[in-house]
Amino acid sequence: MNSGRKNNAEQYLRMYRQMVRIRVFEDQANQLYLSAKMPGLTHMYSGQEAVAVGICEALTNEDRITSTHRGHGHCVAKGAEFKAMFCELLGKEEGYCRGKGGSMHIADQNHGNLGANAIVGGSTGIATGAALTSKLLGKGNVTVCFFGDGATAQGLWYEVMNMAALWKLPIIYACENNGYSEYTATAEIAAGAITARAEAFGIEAHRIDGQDVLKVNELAENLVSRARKGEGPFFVELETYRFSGHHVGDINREYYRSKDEEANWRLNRDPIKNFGDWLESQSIADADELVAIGNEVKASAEAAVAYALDAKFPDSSEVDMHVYVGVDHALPYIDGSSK
Amino acid sequence: MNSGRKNNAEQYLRMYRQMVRIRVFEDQANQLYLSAKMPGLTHMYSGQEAVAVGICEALTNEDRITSTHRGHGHCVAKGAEFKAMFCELLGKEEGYCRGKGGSMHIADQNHGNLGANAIVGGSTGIATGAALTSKLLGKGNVTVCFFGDGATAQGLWYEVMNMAALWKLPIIYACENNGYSEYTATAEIAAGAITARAEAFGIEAHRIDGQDVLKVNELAENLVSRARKGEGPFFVELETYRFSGHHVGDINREYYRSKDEEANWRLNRDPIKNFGDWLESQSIADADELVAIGNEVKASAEAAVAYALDAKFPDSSEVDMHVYVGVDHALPYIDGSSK
Amino acid sequence: MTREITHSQAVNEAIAEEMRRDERVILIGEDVAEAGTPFKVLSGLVEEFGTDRVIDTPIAEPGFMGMAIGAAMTGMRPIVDLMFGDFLFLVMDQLCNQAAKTHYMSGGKLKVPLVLRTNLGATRRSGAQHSQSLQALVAHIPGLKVALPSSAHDAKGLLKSAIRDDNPVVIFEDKLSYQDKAPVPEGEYIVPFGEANVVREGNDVTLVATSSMVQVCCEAASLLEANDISAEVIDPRTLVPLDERTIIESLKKTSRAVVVDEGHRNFGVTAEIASRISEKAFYHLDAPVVRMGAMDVPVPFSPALEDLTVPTPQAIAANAGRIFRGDLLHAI
Amino acid sequence: MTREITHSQAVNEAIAEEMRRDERVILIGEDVAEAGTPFKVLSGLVEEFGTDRVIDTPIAEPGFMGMAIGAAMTGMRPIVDLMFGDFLFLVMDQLCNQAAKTHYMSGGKLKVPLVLRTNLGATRRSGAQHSQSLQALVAHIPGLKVALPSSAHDAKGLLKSAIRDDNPVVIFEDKLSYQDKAPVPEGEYIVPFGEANVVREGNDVTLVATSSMVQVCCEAASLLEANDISAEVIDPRTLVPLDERTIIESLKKTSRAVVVDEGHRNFGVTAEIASRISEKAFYHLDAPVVRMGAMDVPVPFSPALEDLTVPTPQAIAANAGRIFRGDLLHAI
Ligand SMILES: Cc1ncc(C[n+]2csc(CCOP(=O)(O)OP(=O)(O)O)c2C)c(N)n1
Ligand SMILES: Cc1ncc(C[n+]2csc(CCOP(=O)(O)OP(=O)(O)O)c2C)c(N)n1
Ligand SMILES: [Mg+2]
Ligand SMILES: [Mg+2]
Repeated sequence: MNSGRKNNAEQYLRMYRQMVRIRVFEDQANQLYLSAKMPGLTHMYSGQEAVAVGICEALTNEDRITSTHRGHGHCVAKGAEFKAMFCELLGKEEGYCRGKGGSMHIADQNHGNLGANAIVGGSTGIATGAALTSKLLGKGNVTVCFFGDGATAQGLWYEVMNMAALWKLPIIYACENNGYSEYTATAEIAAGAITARAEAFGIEAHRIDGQDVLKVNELAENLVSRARKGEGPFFVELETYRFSGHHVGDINREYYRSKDEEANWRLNRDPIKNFGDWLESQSIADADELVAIGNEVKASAEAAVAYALDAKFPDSSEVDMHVYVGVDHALPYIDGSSK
Repeated sequence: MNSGRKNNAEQYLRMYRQMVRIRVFEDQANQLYLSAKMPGLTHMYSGQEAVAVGICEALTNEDRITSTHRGHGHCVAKGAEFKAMFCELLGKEEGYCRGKGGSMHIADQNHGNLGANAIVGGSTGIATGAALTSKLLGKGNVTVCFFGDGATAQGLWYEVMNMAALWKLPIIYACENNGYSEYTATAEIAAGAITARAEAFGIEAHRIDGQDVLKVNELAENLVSRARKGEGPFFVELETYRFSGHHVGDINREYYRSKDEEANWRLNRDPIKNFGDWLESQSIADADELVAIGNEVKASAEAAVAYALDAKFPDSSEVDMHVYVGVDHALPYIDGSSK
Repeated sequence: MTREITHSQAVNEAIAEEMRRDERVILIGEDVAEAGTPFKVLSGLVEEFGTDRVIDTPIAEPGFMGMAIGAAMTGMRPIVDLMFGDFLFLVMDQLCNQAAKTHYMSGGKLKVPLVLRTNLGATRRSGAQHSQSLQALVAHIPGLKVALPSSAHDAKGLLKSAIRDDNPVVIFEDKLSYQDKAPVPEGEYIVPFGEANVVREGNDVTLVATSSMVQVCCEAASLLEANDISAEVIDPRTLVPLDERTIIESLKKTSRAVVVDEGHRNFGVTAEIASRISEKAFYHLDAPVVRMGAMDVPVPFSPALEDLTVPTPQAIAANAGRIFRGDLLHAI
Repeated sequence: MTREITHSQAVNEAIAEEMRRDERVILIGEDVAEAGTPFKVLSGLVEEFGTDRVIDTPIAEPGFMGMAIGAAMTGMRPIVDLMFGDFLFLVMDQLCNQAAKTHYMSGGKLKVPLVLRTNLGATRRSGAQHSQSLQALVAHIPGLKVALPSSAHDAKGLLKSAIRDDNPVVIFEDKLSYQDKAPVPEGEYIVPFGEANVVREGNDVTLVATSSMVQVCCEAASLLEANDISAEVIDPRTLVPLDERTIIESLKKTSRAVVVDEGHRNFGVTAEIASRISEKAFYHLDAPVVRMGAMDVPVPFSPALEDLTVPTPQAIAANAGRIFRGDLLHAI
């Protein structure tokens, strides 16, 4: 995830692998759901991989992101490991959040992922605050705030865009427009052009194809380096698509979008397939190599799943730990019988 | 307040009188504060009269407005009486809200004033909801939502603009940009052009001189009639100025704005003086007539103040009335001992 | 005639009946129309009433809450659908600063007849932001009424009362029980506010339980019965107004109480009910009132932890047994 | 050495000292810089610390609250200035869904060291949206700490503790007392959380009072003294954590309590404290615990009504006297 030169086979292959890792992660998560091994529901990122990877590839470990309910892709792209992720999805102690967060709250502090968020639009403030820190400390890091088209309806975003623009904060608002929020098409819930909403605050705004990882990465590299120099904030709308339902349980969805539409995206605008084809056409990798990457990633995901299934749940004594920093157990503390 | 023909001396004089009534009302309110006869503080509308009057003159009794903490002007312009207003400011039973609301919550249901609001930006949702009612009932009335430049920082407004635009609601968002929110200049708290924020949602936006009552009224007549036909929503930014401090107690204010600036507005951009001059220049009224209007209004305000000072406070038994519709007294009701 | 339907169907019926009865009733919220909400509670309504009255909104809770208030002030009777109770935090300003106070601040001239339908309940493995039971917060605000149905019967009857009420009412459904079936009469009925339901009669100890905890307390009562302790289960059904009298009457008989609510215990619903019992039944009490609520921690995702945070029949029975025996010891 | 300064100065000193001590401490809110807030509490700070650390924001409470959380998660220690406690409703989602839960949801990996400074108190003739005392709401949310200073001394000492705390802390100042003077030591000190203050010792009845009600209870105690009733006044100082032990110890001595808080009574702070007393001091109580709070109505503007909504020394003394005598009657 360093921002080395782009014209570089190694980086291309890393980006390809990262996209595959996301896809494979989601396939495994879906399997866990279908086989009733995963507690609760989860929202799959499949189809949107080029966004997370194209952007996170332009970031360093010191740069930060905030993520969403559809957050596995961001988490993987920002550098997370399969094992701790699957453990988190299964509520195990070795999960990134010791099983306390789950899919919708997965965070990975060490790689600068400040966390997924189950309040749609809820992280725009947090991300902008992280950018405020960067500005105050002057270390040149950048924050990327990921959110969906649906989140553009939340007022909080406008409040913080205003401040980000006034104070020239190093933040990039990345709106993944996948055409739907839950079971509703974006056109039904968004008046006007989304880019205009950022431009209204004097924020430079871009709208690009979110399925083309190279284009995404190119723009990201550009904006990140400009944000580091204090030229931010920026806004990017990325046109993309979720291949699956809103969540793993959203199976019958023809009432809100057609099978044809889905098939068309899967067939023609699969970011991984298209990037793979390009890698082959440029002779950067041949078909076998790409298959090998896929197999290898799949094997490591399966191993991680097996590990996570076997891993242990947090001890019951953990239930009231981590409520307060510096307090071992919250319950006696709240009652005033310990400090 | 009907929307008769404009080229009409009668209407001009009514508008002039309404502006004078606002100014005189505020002068009296200030006196009440200075003489320690008024409970609490109040925010004076003086200087902004052309906005409220120019707009409300385009509305009927069935049209609705929502107002702000600086709401006396809107209230008078929408048709309220002095007596019930002063009674409200003094917490008397004969006040518009039986003394329970006070200056920041004055409402006048009979003239379509849904109330002032002490939460900055807090009424944008209410106004948009009133417009939703109009659309659903199809009676062709319009709602005007008044708010200040400072309120444009509140996220709620963006949420409801989006819905107003999607559903073509008959609402006019009227932003009175008086250059300051409390002790801060607008430029310090608003990035970009305010009109662009409405335009981003596909809403037609205007920016005009808010000191020229005829211009304000002309635009208002136009937008109101178009909104009645379903061509709304609209946005108007009105450039204006508050002649006094943020509230009656804000006396020493040179640290945030200069006396020169204030003097310049008072001298050159007083909406009442300028409109009076124009009325004279057009021979619609002579100086004596205008002075007579002023004196008459002043006399009626003084009488209303005297009345209000003498009027009685609500009976103590009222304290837990009007908490719930259909419940005489809230306290026994809450405890389950009455229904 | 009585048939069995689910809580979800009961809610759906209540809304459909009221929408037929009064055309000012409208529904507004996210994915309420074609999708019928993620819980599918509203399926079929848009087909009958059309998109003018069943209104899909963008994801803007403060916005549509505010709009519902304005619509209510001007003649409509909106039912606001808030997908998860946890999103209450987003609408608190509009709900508590505006809706709750408008009637009072206007000296009785304006009114806000609206219903905020939302839900409560943990153990769905939904994490800390989709599992809260926040009824205590709104119950604290004068001007709001608060209803907590615990059965399909009450889900329908209380909702119908709420829709007909001229005040802002917050009604919390138990999202875990949407699919549970229960007897619901065919004909028209309402459940009035402020009338507690004595769900089960008993003599030794009173279990005061709300919403999701009513069923749990009934199970606790069965466990207690097996140990020869006779528990009375009382469901207040509304927190505001609270039918204090029925609770106190029960206490005069049993002299012991356990109060159970799925919200957090600290500064929660049980504090109000327990302190009213302790005050009003002071001279009848033979043991301290026990309070049980969700553990005072954010709701953890891990099933191994989440299940520890919610009161169980066993734990309730144990507490009831303890104060019952404790009292005997004390009396000897 | 002790001198007299106002609550306002005490708050200002606390912030200035902590900002000098730790450069990660920043202030953020509306009109906090040149204007020093409408209450002028922060005057002079921007001159010393500059606009990078004393940050004037647009009128966007949810926005700057959210930003403070993000800043706190990444190394700063923000003090958020919320001009009126009533605006808490606007920031509830960021405060309660985000700040309060982040440490837990991340399994202890992220933390949110921030202070939300706001205020409480009616009788300023400010109307229903500028007069509320909303401490009960935040005290209900695990993950938040809640402090309620009642004197200039504690305003300084608790705020310093709050700023050094690694958790989100909400601190409510009594806006009516900003100009009151009281003795405050010159030197460095803090007031730790979870330690109640026995403001006045007594034997017959315990008055548990928070914030604005502490002084009112002291006046009640004087009235009682004149009637030969000796009242102990206890100020918990923090609601979360709550120093239950000091309160219960007092009850063991006095056997009677009146609990007074300026928030609404129904589902309010007094319910929690009273129910803890009723439970933990059950066998020591000689009379029901009396709860007094703001009347359960939106705060009316009219002085004639507003003054009726807040507990007075007379009313508190009357209640204390009643349970004291009531107890005697009962004992005979
Ligand atoms: C504040 C809030 N409102 C509603 C929801 C329920 N919800 C979860 S995801 C979602 C749709 C979000 O759409 P979008 O932002 O486009 O993201 P996508 O799911 O398409 O990735 C909704 C409404 C929520 N989690 N939070
Ligand atoms: C939500 C909220 N935040 C802050 C305040 C305090 N306040 C009252 S008026 C005001 C300034 C409003 O500025 P603007 O909207 O421009 O209106 P103006 O006073 O200039 O008429 C502020 C910050 C408030 N009442 N409500
Ligand atoms: Mg989407
Ligand atoms: Mg202004």
